[in-house]
Amino acid sequence: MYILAAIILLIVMALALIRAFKGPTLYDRILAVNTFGTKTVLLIAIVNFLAGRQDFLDIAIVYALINFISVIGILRFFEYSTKLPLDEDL
Amino acid sequence: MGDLFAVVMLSGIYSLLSAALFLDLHAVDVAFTEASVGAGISTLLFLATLKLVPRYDKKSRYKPALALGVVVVTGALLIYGTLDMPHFGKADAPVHEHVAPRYLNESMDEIGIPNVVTSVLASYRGFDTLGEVVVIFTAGIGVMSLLRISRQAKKEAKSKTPADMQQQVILRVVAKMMIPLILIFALYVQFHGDYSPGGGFQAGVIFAAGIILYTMLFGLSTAQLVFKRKVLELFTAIGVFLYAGVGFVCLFMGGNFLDYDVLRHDPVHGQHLGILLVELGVGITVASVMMTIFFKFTWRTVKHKYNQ
Amino acid sequence: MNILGLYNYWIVVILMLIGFYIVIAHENLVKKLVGLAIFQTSVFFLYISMGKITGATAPILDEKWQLYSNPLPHVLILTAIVVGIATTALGLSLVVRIQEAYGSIEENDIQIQDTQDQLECQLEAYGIQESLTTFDQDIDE
Amino acid sequence: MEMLLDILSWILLASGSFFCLTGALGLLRFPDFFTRIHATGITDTMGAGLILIGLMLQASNWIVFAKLFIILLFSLLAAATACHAMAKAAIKSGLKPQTKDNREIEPEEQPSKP
Repeated sequence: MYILAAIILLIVMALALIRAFKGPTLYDRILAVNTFGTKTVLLIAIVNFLAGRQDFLDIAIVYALINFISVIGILRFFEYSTKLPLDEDL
Repeated sequence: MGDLFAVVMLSGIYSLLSAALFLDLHAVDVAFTEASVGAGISTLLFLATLKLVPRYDKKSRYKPALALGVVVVTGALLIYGTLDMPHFGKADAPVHEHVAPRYLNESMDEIGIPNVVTSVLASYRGFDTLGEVVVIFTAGIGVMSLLRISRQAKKEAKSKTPADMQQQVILRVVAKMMIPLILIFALYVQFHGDYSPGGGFQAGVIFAAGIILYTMLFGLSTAQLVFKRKVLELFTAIGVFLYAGVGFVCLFMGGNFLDYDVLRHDPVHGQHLGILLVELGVGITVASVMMTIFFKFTWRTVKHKYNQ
Repeated sequence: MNILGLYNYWIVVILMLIGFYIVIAHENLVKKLVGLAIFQTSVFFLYISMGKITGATAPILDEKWQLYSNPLPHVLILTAIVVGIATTALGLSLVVRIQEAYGSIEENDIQIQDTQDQLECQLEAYGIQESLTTFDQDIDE
Repeated sequence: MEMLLDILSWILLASGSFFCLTGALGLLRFPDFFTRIHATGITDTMGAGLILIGLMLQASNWIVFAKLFIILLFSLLAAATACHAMAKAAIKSGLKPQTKDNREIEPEEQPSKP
């Protein structure tokens, strides 16, 4: 059962990867990165159970954290570089 | 692909994926590090750089045929070189016969902590790790001196720095709830590194990531009320000092450099204490170097915006 | 003769070559750094895949398990990753400075500007005051 | 009891994977950014939640259970917030949702390309 879930998650990740390559806007790519990240968290949790040792879930937590932070980072750094009227920002 | 943003994002995905692969190859500590460092901090640094450089690259004028040729020839040679290598996953490969059995069989008696990676990192190869910490320290100093900002520019920028992402109210509230959890998790990783994957390197990066999240949402000047530049620079040095200091204390107490056996009456207790202190030193240095680097890059973007 | 058991090395070689190609074929310095990161990761994979033993588990000791993968490559690579990010940060700050000094991060533009400066210096040394407009046109073509 | 837990967790895992798959199909097939974020944002949270609860039922000791719970809490918070932030940033930057009237307008690469 774990294997089935893992395979489906891999398919989902592949689909997200296709979207990340295709774009077309940058936000689509960000969305794909985010989806990919959340699926990786699940995949790691499942792989833990597959491998028979359940004590490596810390990595999944780190993934969830880092994924959130990097999405926020992309938004933060991208947001101001598209809009040009600087008076608004400063 | 001409858009560097897309390039950076895809490389972030690559890091995530490679960390998952490390996990599958039984390298939990490495997966931990790659997840926090490669996917987190390095993506953020690339993005910060992209604010300062043009977003699109120019079409190359060269024909890539020569490069492709060089690459293919190199590849063919490398693949020829692998033909005599031991097979993947074999237990009797030469790599597994020399030092590793000793680490695996005797570290429990000699050092007494279950995570062999931590005991090798901090105790058996402690001198090596000291070198790595010094490398990180040096890189931090390099970035500091390369991206130095004059006091005048800083003062001007400070008065005009916006509170970033002001309009994302929900994000700010949720992040405010999450940042303490991130910091506590970092401390857990730091001090539980003896028993589960983790340790100073990872904890430092996670701690820095929490602070970086705060910086991105609430502005650099707010974050620097707590983490002043001087304090950070001091802590960068304190970490290395703590690490090397433990080594010298061992020397004074009659052992070898970084030989923790002599720190307490019982060698195993001594090892525990030494590893704890050394990992703490690593964590402090890594966290403050990462924060310093990120702050420097962010200062540049603020100044850049101001100059335009 | 079973060479299919070597597939991990081939993956490493392919990744390495992708990184290598990006580094030598692209002119954009940020792309070069991304290529360098890929190259670096391929080396990490080489080490880690060498340390793996089929049927073993991660090197965190536990009574239930007897066979562990080799912890030594893990230690080496763990520190290498953190050092890698430190050097990447240094490289990125160099890129930022180059952008500020030359106004471009394309290798070609930088080289053109450098050659031009050099030539001007040499001409000045020989006492020739000619302008370099013809040279500029050559470069642009 | 064991049997019941197993069956329950299998059902949860299967349905969670199903939701993830539908979300990914939506991500790939839907016409513009806002429909895509709608597809993934909702099913991601649902699928992740179901899969994690399914794993929780299989946890061997309480610390595994607690860690899975933390991941669940975190992904519930973070996924929803990140989706909201993305949609908001996209609207702010001038990306318009595709409607009946402007269906012909293909979403393009950012116009600032030199």
